[in-house]
Amino acid sequence: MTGLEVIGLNKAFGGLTVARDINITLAPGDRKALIGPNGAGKSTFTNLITGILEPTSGEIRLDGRDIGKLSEAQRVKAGIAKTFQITNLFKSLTVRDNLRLPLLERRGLTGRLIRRSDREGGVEDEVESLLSQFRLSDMGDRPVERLAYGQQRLVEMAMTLALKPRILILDEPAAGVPSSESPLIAEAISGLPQDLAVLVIEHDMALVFKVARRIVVLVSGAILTEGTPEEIAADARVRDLYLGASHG
Amino acid sequence: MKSLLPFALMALVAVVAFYAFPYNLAFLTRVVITMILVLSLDLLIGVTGIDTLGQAALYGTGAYAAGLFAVHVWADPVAGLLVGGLAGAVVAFVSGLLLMRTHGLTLLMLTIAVAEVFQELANKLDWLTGGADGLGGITMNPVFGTWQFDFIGQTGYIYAVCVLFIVTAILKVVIGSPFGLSLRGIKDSPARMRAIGTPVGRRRVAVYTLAGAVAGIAGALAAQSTALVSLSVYDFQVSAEAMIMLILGGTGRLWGALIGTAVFMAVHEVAASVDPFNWLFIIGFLVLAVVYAVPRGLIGLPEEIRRMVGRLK
Amino acid sequence: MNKTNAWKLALATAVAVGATQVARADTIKIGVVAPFSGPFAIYGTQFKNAMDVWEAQHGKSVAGHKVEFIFKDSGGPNPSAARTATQELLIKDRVNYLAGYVFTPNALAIAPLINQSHTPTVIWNAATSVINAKSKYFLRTSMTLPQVSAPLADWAYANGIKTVVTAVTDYGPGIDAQKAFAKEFEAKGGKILDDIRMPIKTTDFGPFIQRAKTDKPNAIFSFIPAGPPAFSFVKAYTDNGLKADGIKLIGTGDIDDETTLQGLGDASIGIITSQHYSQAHPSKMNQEFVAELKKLHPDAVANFASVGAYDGMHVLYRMIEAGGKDGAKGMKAVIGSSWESPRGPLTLDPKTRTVTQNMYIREITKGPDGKLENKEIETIKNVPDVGYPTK
Amino acid sequence: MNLILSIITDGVAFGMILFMISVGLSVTMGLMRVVNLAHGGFAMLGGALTHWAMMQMGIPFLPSAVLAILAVVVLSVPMERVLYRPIYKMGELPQVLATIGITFIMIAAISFWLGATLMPIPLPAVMQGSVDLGFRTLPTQRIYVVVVGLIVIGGLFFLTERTRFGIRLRAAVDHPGTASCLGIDTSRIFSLTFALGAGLAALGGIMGAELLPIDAYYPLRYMVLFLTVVAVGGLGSITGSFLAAMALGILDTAARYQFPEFGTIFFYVAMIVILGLRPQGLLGKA
Repeated sequence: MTGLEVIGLNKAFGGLTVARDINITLAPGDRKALIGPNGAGKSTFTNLITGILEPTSGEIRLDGRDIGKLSEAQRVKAGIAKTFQITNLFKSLTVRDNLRLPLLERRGLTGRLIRRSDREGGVEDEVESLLSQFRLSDMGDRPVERLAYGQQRLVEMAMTLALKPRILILDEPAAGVPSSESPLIAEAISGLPQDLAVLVIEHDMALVFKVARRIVVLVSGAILTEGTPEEIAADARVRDLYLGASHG
Repeated sequence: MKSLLPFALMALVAVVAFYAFPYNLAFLTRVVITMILVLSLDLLIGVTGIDTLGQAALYGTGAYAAGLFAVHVWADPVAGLLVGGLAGAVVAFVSGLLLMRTHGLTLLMLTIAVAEVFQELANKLDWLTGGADGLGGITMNPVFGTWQFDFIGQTGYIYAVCVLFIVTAILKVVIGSPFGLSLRGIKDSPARMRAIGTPVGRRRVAVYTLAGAVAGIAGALAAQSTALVSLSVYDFQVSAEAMIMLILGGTGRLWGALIGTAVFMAVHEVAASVDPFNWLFIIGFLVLAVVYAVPRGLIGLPEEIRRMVGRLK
Repeated sequence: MNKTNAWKLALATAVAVGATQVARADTIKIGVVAPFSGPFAIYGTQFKNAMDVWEAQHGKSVAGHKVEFIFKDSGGPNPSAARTATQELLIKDRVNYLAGYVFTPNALAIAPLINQSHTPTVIWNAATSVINAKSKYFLRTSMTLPQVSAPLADWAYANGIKTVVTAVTDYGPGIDAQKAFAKEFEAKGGKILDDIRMPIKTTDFGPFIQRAKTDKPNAIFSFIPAGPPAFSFVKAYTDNGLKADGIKLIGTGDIDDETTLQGLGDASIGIITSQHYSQAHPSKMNQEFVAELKKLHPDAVANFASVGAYDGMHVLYRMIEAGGKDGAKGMKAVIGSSWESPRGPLTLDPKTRTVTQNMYIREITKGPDGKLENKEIETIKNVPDVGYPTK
Repeated sequence: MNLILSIITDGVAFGMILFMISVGLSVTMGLMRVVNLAHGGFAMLGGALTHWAMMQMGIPFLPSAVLAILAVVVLSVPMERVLYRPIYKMGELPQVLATIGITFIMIAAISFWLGATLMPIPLPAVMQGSVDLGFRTLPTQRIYVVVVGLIVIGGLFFLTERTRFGIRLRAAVDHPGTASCLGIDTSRIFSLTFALGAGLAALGGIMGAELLPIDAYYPLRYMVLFLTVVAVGGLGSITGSFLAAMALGILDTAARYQFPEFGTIFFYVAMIVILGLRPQGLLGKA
């Protein structure tokens, strides 16, 4: 199939199993959310997909090709990208430079020593279109560290999108964002390209129910259930385990 | 145009220094050579965020390579520079494969260790390097077959200044390039660079190799202008002083490296001639004053002053 | 740049300065390059103190010429700093003579300079034979290592030491000293049981001493440059109780020079070293020298560096007396000349331009004042620089 | 067999000295996240003051040493307040610059005051001479070094494991942010730890003067050696420092016995291998 297929993924640290027989698919156009209580293994799962961790067993396929042995950087080139839980930007660089870096990297230009980094025509066009897509055009030349937090999250998403991924993992895109700025994030997610496969990992249930078409619930490293937002909202086990517990 | 202004200023200072201190050209040449070494360190510490205390390994190898090349192969200065630069790059590349996997204190200590190993090797291989007596017998040909190295050091100074200009210009271009942008990205967040698909480890080795070439060129210049290479080129002191000068001037923008070197060496020279025994007091207080007053280095001084004036208003 | 111009300037500034002037009451400038700061600053201090003694005894002018010294700090073994300092002294300060130089690479680095400027340069310490072969303008009032270590081998063999373990610092001068000693000792019929090379940066010498001990030699011969390592080495010898096992320690005077001698403690009594100078040298001249030193600098001691500088001052003053600013004339007057020094009689050997001098075998004993001293127990007369390269 | 015993005895004695001087550095670097290049300066001050008290004032060894250590501790408190506190938040590079500046001033002050000569510390009669261990003799002083070293590590264990101060100290090292949230007075802990580290350095400087003789340039001469112990041991780990000091002491000693001609190279290659395999040091936190 096209898209991402995770088959029977396991990860153990010594005797501690943190991912147990996980099966997930993510096809173009999907809007899935991964939820679960603290310590359910969401970060581990992301790290396994992006190649920061190596699985104990199981397969990760992209368009039918096994990518389990690829490095982090190689997986990005293959089309898997993720945003960070806590903003992880190039703080001292300007917003434009933050966007240029992934764009240059995607085109394989960051090994170039001679030309100026802000003179690559194709790159500059894309920088400007991303800036306007995320309504950041006014602050393009400001160092990222001087931006409001919500705006930093937008830069974060713009950067990840600049990699032209086919699989996008949004790791808690609204974490730390004041609720007043939260609609900005939902709006940005809705505006993502239609053919993109998106997996949102999020605590903010309002956001999850707004953007996700299917929800996967992870508990103790294993998948408890998967379904539409309505099904999940109706599932008693999920209520008890997650929604009830964390909101109670 | 704006980016050329500092170069014009640099040229002006170089010319003024030439005429203002006609009898101190040997010292000025040493300052210029040290500037090149400190630039190589700025590329690592200031631009890429790789903290190292082992520039002496690269500088010293450049010096010995250029010295040996001049004695045994060809005494042409420019060819010697290239050989020195190449030697520095090779050492940096090979050692970088291990070093660039580490960070922080571990990296500092490993880089020190590499320089120490080289120093001991140079001592052991005394049939080649002259050991503790130093590698002598270096007599350089005229630069481009035209300009003879003269007694008062005019040729040496102009030659070194030209090399400094070329190195600074090249590094400016590199820092402004996509490669340079990726280095600055690595300084801010290596994790994020990995997440956008940059092979950070390889990039670090690449920049270390480049810095090795620059440090090697500085070493080669030192060998040519002193006409003798001794074990002291590998001294911990070489690396440590380069780092002090860089932080003193301010990191990341190359100009800080130049200013820091000039100020440190000038203060040292003046203080040591006023009181050869106790000049270390002066250097110590200078260093402390800079840390507490302008933590970002002398290059941050104008901004700091502006801010203080602003507060007064 | 025009090279002939540069040469003219060089000549004008450095070479021919006042060579034809014979005006009296002029000022003769002498540049002194030595470590005045850093880990080797003790050399600069010793030099300066000895110069003070000389000036107190002989004044600050000679034959109507005022003598002015300009000090330059070379730090440690740093040829590029030494060369820069020397170049400035020659070009900017236009010195007529140079002096000082503690480390071999520093001296070697300036040879090309003085060959061009024809400046007589008196080496007060650097001790590798080959230096003087690099320029005919080098004169040396210190010594060379073969001068010191070979006579010790003769003495050792004659005094019942038949087997020796050599333990020297693993660098050029250490190896030279070891070779000179071993060659002489084996020629006499002695046996070298083991040759230990100790890294320059060694801190704990105990293991070397233990290793030497297992060979049960009559003595350990050692050369380590004066300073903290030499001190720790002798400490390791005395602390490990080798004296009780009948293993003597012999070596060059660097290992027990006067600046560290008192710190070695009573356990060091009986250690034998050879050198050209002991503060306890029993001559009237030396007593006056030491007395004047103590008068000027109560805490100071006299050691090999002190007499290197003191006799260096003698050579400089004699040159000025004979030639004023004319270095060639000055050198002619001093090369081959003999004089009496606090260390004994000296002759500036015309062949090697290093002083031919007496070597003394000294034993650490307790002096009349209750302090440790290097008591001279035997004299080997008029030892030239035997290591000078024969072409 | 004798050889191995010899290597171990010499190595342990050498390692103890490295441990005493370096442990304070490791803890302060781990706790305050400050690259303190001036640490060796406290060892030098301890040695220099002891030398001065004995030679100039005629005070015997033991009281001299105690006074010197106390003086260093007393001096270190205002130094921490005035000079170190502003640099804690500054990042590594300004810290390097500041502490090297402090080192320069310490060196300049001591060489101005006591000159550039070696400053020997004569040992009291009980510590002189050597002891017969059966398979070899060992300088008596080394026995004292080992005993004092063991007391130090025992004391540190008691302090960190059994006292309230220790619990707070460990909390502050492990979770610097949380500790102050929990109402632990971190600034007091910093002061006390810094003073303790300085005092231990002074003790190590005095006890180690036979191997690492005291002179004004001591802090620069042995800076790399002390930092090596800290890096190999792992930042902030007392046990790590101890293991590293012992391992390096024994390795270095073994090299001196077996192949002295490669001594320095061996030491640094060993360090490269250890840190190459364990970049965080033996017991450092990943």
